[in-house]
Amino acid sequence: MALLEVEEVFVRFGGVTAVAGVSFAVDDRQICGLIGPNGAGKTTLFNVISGIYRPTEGRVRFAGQVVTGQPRHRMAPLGLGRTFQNLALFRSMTVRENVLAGAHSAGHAGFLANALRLPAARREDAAAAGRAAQLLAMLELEAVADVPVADLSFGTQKRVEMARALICGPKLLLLDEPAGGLNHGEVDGLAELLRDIRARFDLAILLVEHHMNLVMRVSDKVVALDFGRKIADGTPEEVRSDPEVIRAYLGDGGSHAHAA
Amino acid sequence: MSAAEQTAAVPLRRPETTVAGWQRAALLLAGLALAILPAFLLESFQLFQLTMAVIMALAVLGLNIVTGYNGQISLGHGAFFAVGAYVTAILMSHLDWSFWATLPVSAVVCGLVGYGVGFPALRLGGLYLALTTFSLAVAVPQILKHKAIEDWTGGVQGLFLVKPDPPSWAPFDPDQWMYLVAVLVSAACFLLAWNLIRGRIGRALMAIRDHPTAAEAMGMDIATLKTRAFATSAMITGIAGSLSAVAVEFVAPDSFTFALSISLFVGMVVGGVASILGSLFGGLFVLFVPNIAETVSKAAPGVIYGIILIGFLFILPDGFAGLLRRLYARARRGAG
Amino acid sequence: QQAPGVTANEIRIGSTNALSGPASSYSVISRALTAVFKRQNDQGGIAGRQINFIVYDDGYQPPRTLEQTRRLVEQDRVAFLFNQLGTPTNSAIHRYVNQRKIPHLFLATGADKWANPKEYPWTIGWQPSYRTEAQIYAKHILEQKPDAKIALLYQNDDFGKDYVNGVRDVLGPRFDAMVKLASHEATDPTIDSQIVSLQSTGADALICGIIPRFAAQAIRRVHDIGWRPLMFMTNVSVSGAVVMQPAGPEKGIGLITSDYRKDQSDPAWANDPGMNEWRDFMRRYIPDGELGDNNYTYAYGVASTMLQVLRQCGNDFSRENVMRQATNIKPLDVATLLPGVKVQTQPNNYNVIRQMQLQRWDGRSWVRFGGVIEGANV
Amino acid sequence: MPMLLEAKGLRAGYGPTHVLHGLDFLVEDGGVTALLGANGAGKTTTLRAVCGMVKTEGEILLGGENIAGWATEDIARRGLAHVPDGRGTFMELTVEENFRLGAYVRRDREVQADFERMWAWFPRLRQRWKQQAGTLSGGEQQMLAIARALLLRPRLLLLDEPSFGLAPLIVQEIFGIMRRIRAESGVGILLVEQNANLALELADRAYLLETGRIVVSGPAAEIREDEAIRRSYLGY
Amino acid sequence: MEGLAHQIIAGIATGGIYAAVALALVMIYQATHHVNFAQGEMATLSTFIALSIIQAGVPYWLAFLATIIVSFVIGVVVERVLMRPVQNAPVLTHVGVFIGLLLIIGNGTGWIFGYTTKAFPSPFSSEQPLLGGLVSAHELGSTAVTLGVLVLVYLFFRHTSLGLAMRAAAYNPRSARLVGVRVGWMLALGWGLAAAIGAVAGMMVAPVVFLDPNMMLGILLYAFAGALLGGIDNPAGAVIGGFAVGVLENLAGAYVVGTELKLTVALAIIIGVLVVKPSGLFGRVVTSRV
Ligand SMILES: Nc1ncnc2c1ncn2[C@@H]1O[C@H](COP(=O)(O)OP(=O)(O)OP(=O)(O)O)[C@@H](O)[C@H]1O
Ligand SMILES: Nc1ncnc2c1ncn2[C@@H]1O[C@H](COP(=O)(O)OP(=O)(O)OP(=O)(O)O)[C@@H](O)[C@H]1O
Ligand SMILES: [Mg+2]
Ligand SMILES: [Mg+2]
Repeated sequence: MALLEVEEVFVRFGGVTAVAGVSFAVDDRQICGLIGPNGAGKTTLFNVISGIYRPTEGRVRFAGQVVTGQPRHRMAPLGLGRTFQNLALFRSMTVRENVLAGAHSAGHAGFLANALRLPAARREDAAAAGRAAQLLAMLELEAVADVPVADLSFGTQKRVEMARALICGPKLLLLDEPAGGLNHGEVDGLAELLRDIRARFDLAILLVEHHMNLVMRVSDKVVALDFGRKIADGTPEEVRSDPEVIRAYLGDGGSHAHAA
Repeated sequence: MSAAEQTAAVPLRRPETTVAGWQRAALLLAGLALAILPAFLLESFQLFQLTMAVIMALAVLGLNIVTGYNGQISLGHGAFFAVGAYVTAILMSHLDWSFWATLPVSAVVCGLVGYGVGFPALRLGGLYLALTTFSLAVAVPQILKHKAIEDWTGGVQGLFLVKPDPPSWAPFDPDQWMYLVAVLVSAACFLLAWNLIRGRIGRALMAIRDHPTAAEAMGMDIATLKTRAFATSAMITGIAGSLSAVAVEFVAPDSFTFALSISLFVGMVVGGVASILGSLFGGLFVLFVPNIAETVSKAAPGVIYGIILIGFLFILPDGFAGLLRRLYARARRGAG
Repeated sequence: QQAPGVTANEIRIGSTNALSGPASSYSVISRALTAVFKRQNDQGGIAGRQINFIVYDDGYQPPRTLEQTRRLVEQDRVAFLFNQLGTPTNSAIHRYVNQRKIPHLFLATGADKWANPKEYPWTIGWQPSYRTEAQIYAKHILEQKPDAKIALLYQNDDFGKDYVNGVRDVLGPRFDAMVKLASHEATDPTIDSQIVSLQSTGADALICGIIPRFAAQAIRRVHDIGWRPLMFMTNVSVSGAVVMQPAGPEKGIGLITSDYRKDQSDPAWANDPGMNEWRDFMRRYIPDGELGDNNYTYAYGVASTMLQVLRQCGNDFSRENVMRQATNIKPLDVATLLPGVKVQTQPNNYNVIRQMQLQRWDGRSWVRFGGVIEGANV
Repeated sequence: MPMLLEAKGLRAGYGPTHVLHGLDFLVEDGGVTALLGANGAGKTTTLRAVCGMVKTEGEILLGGENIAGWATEDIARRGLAHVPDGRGTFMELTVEENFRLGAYVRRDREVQADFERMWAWFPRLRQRWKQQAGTLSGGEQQMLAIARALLLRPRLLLLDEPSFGLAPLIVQEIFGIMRRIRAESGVGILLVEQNANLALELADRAYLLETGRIVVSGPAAEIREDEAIRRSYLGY
Repeated sequence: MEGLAHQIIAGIATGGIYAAVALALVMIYQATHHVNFAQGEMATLSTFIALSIIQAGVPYWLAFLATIIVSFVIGVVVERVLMRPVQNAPVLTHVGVFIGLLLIIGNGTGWIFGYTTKAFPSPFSSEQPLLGGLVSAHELGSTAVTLGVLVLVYLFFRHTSLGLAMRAAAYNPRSARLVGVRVGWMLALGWGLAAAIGAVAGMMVAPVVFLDPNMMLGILLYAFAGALLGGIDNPAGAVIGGFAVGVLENLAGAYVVGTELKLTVALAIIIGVLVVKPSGLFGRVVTSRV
């Protein structure tokens, strides 16, 4: 059974149909690329999977359980982590605090336990702090750990989001354009990192990215959308050579544009 | 990029000091000693003023939890202050409870009221919430006066009560004792609030303020956290209300008009939004600055107060806490 | 023999008032009192001593009243307290001053609880209580129309509620059957809705316990909707200049009030020696004061009373003696009070002004009718 | 004839932190200058400095006139358009209103014609004409930001990662558009772009930034060819 | 039944007052994204100025015009002098400054002009009361003026590029600068216009409620509620909201709870409506997505 199953999902905003009957699945430990032209509905689909939008029709199964209609905050404890296309950091907080905030769903201490600093709360805090330190090191954020995120450059902020999404040890990580704002070298590094993350954290990744090079390199499979419909689903090679995908998305010079 | 991003809702926080456990304990003790000292140095009238300032600071702290840290603007915290004061006053004057016994009741009642207010607050943001809470501030005096509960509240005439007596073993006069009570209760609340803010919940409250959608994606249950933040905040402000009832030994609807809510809000802004220590300064400001204004001009002290307030905000737009943060940053740069 | 707040050449007197905030319209009282004391000082003071009148702002907030009063008593060490403003504010210090035995004199509030020498011997009011005034109106109505339906419009605070209590005193068990109530908040913009409601009850008498702005509105609106009840207005809100002229003087014809003060805008007092004394004072000491504001005549009256007490003290300004003199004032005429209305106190009767007289607006001025009524005995 | 843009000893920072430590660079009339460098090198800050969004020291000559210290709006009125990172569209307003604002300072009669040009380039935006900009997809917003900047009819265009979030096809188109406007109307471009290959292909001059200093500068073609530079600074 | 009709008519008359002030709030909101809590006090100050001008013997409409101009200038000056220095400060600091402003203007007005209640002339002086005395010619006239102002405000924001620029500056000052909008002046202009509208409101309100320094204290709350009920970004909504609050409040007082709690109940109803429609009845829903 697949980890994530998207079944016949439709999303309409007034007159606009952003997602029109998309189905696909992501297996455990799989890296799945999600590509498509601008406005194809990728981010919308992400928002459906992570529970931010409720689909007009269709449903999403995660780890065997139908999660459509669940409250939004239930997704993280189930093992879903995500980053955002346009950065959604807690701007007044430092890098470390942002990452620690990501550990929220791993903890249980409530108002009283926190106010009284009960041992359980302290243990939780210490554990989270330890994991945060590891992740900061791994993502090379140690130097800026105590800087408010608003003071960081765009690319650095993207990495903070990644750390924040990882700290809870999700089973599925949704990454919305993680390579945005990275240069060639950094993109290569990112590819390594993604594989590394999968190995270390034992998770699956659903990756939205316009950086074809990256997608093709790391993905086990790729799903392509256009105008909200799925136009291709297969191995990177299959999708890359799919005429529909070339027409709608890559263009003839597609490989040229983002090739390195 | 939205406007909100440019003028962040709150000043960006610089990293907190990291001090070792024993240092913290030493600091805490020193602070407590410093707080207790005035009881033996000041005249009783000044002590009364300081008592009121501490009480205001505690009320501002409550407001800061929900507005400063959690970003839910409340212009009506005077209402919780009033509820706390009345709970204590009613229990003491009608049922002859001791002051100490009324405190937990007052905290619980205020917490419940705050929890209730938290629900519409879930749906309403920004100005809409400001209106809602402000309405609460405006409505509370009317409700207190209402004939249905007049027998309990004393209607427009209010209720009288008495300060808690100093314990027989203690060599304190009632004013000193009242001050110590206020300091101890407040110190306990400040400490708990400090713990709360530094921990998992505090981070969640701030995260929700900064980016609710991302907060939800991190597994934060916004509805629960926000309503509980409101309850906690109301509880703290309500305890301040209880203290004020015994310190003044009188409650009446006119003690809790919306002017009180405005005062608390001013205290929060000048102290520093989302700052625990700032709340303390805010309490001192709203208590003492009106008196300073008055010494400048008897003809229109309100005008002077307004001028001082605006002038203060010109110099320290992020409040007293902002000054502390800058001094701290400079000290650190100097050292490092 | 050193009494607190009194030295060989100074007597310190303390007061609080709303110098800031929404109630600051009353701050002119403090201003006028200060001016009267200044005039007294210019004339040599009292028993060779200058009066030092200290006023602090309480913003009409009871906790601040306590704070400021304590400052006056404990820090400034005033001899006594005089004419502090407001009912809730004075309530907040009622016990404090009585425990400390500090004279708490001639308060600027018309609640009747200040005349309670048994429990609170150190506190004494000045003006006739609103409750007494309401009693007078209720009695008058019963005389004129024994089975009247009475509408009562009041401000929802201690001031307004005293009118409800006064009417209830007179009507007793008949109150609920005879009286229809409507209240408003001080912050309401208009009271049209209340008036429409009261009219629709079919009432034929209307008593108003409301402040000047609403009084002007009420007089105008009642007239405009063609309602012609027997209408009574609290004497707080009957100034010719501030209420009747804005409302439209012809719209108030027939309106009844009972006052103890002379209305300075009434031509009848144009050449009155008492009012001339007041005008002379205003000209010399408060040249920019608004002559239409009857807080000035009020203040002049209460300050005159205070000076009388101080004169009576001789050379003994101890708190006990000040209180003794304040509660032993022989019937006294005061410049700004109506003829026949006296200031007087006895140790067992703290109602300083007990008389009032009904008067009716004739479109230009107030016309007194009936005799002087002894309110406290109603 | 003066350069379109010339920065001399440009320094800038945020509050007490200094980010740029004295940069000198040029943009020729109708020329494209690329600014490259790793995350946090100060590229964005450089663009912000040029259009007066951060406090600066040093000289910034726009057509020979020193605009250092000017207000952003005055610089914009001198014909400098900026597509900032994070896009800088008006999220709460409609696409149409964003267009109108783009042409806000213009008084000529060709605004409508320019609208139509943008529609032709970005048909998506026309489809979303009455939609609130904040509901556009990331790439659509980027198109809107670029259209908005072009509607100013700038002399100098500052672009902060214009390819960000755009699908490969659109990226090609945008770079095509840049070539065209540069050729047709002599617009100069100061370009920050992570895709160094693409940027260097378009640019005629390039600067490499490292922690607020220029470490390499020269004709774009040379840098593109220079294997060593590519390896050590551009990572490919 | 007649009573009900009378209550509604009286409510509409009072609602006109709220609507006028609500418009000024919408104006300042569109221009700055704040609600200026000192708006009422500023309007009162303007009205006192108007009275002084009229008492100096200037004909009403000339004084009206002069007051609008003076108020506009006051608004601009307040923005330049008091708001400018805290332009980049956190949002709540602005609220702090509004409170300071409220204290200064509120207390200053009484201090300068005195506290006594004053009559303020109406330009629509027909002594003939209408609809059984429930509505005066003045109330009809002032409603017409309010509607006139509404049309102007509406046209300004929807159909002028200045109006658009002003909204843009409020939403996103940084981007607005990038397209050449002089954000500083937009804010100042917004304050000026809001003050001018406030002055009109004050001059329309004062003949009904009489002029004193606290005239607007309660009105502002109702106007605030009305503006939010209708939708703070929609001038027409704010006006409708203002009228609705007037009627609602009267009906609540007359038929639901009695007058002692009418304010409380009216506010509770408004909040109830807002909980269902969080951006007001006619407000635009601004979606933000991630
Ligand atoms: N709230 C909304 N109202 C109307 N249209 C919307 C809304 N949200 C999204 N859309 C439209 O739905 C379409 C899909 O948007 P989505 O963000 O999912 O695209 P995407 O595939 O992520 O594109 P990109 O690669 O540019 O990020 C877009 O055309 C967008 O304009
Ligand atoms: N608002 C800010 N406040 C304080 N420091 C900032 C701010 N913005 C950026 N910085 C700092 O300035 C330096 C340069 O940032 P800048 O955004 O210019 O980098 P960049 O080259 O554009 O990087 P990227 O490729 O990630 O966008 C970084 O160290 C960053 O932390
Ligand atoms: Mg997207
Ligand atoms: Mg950048």
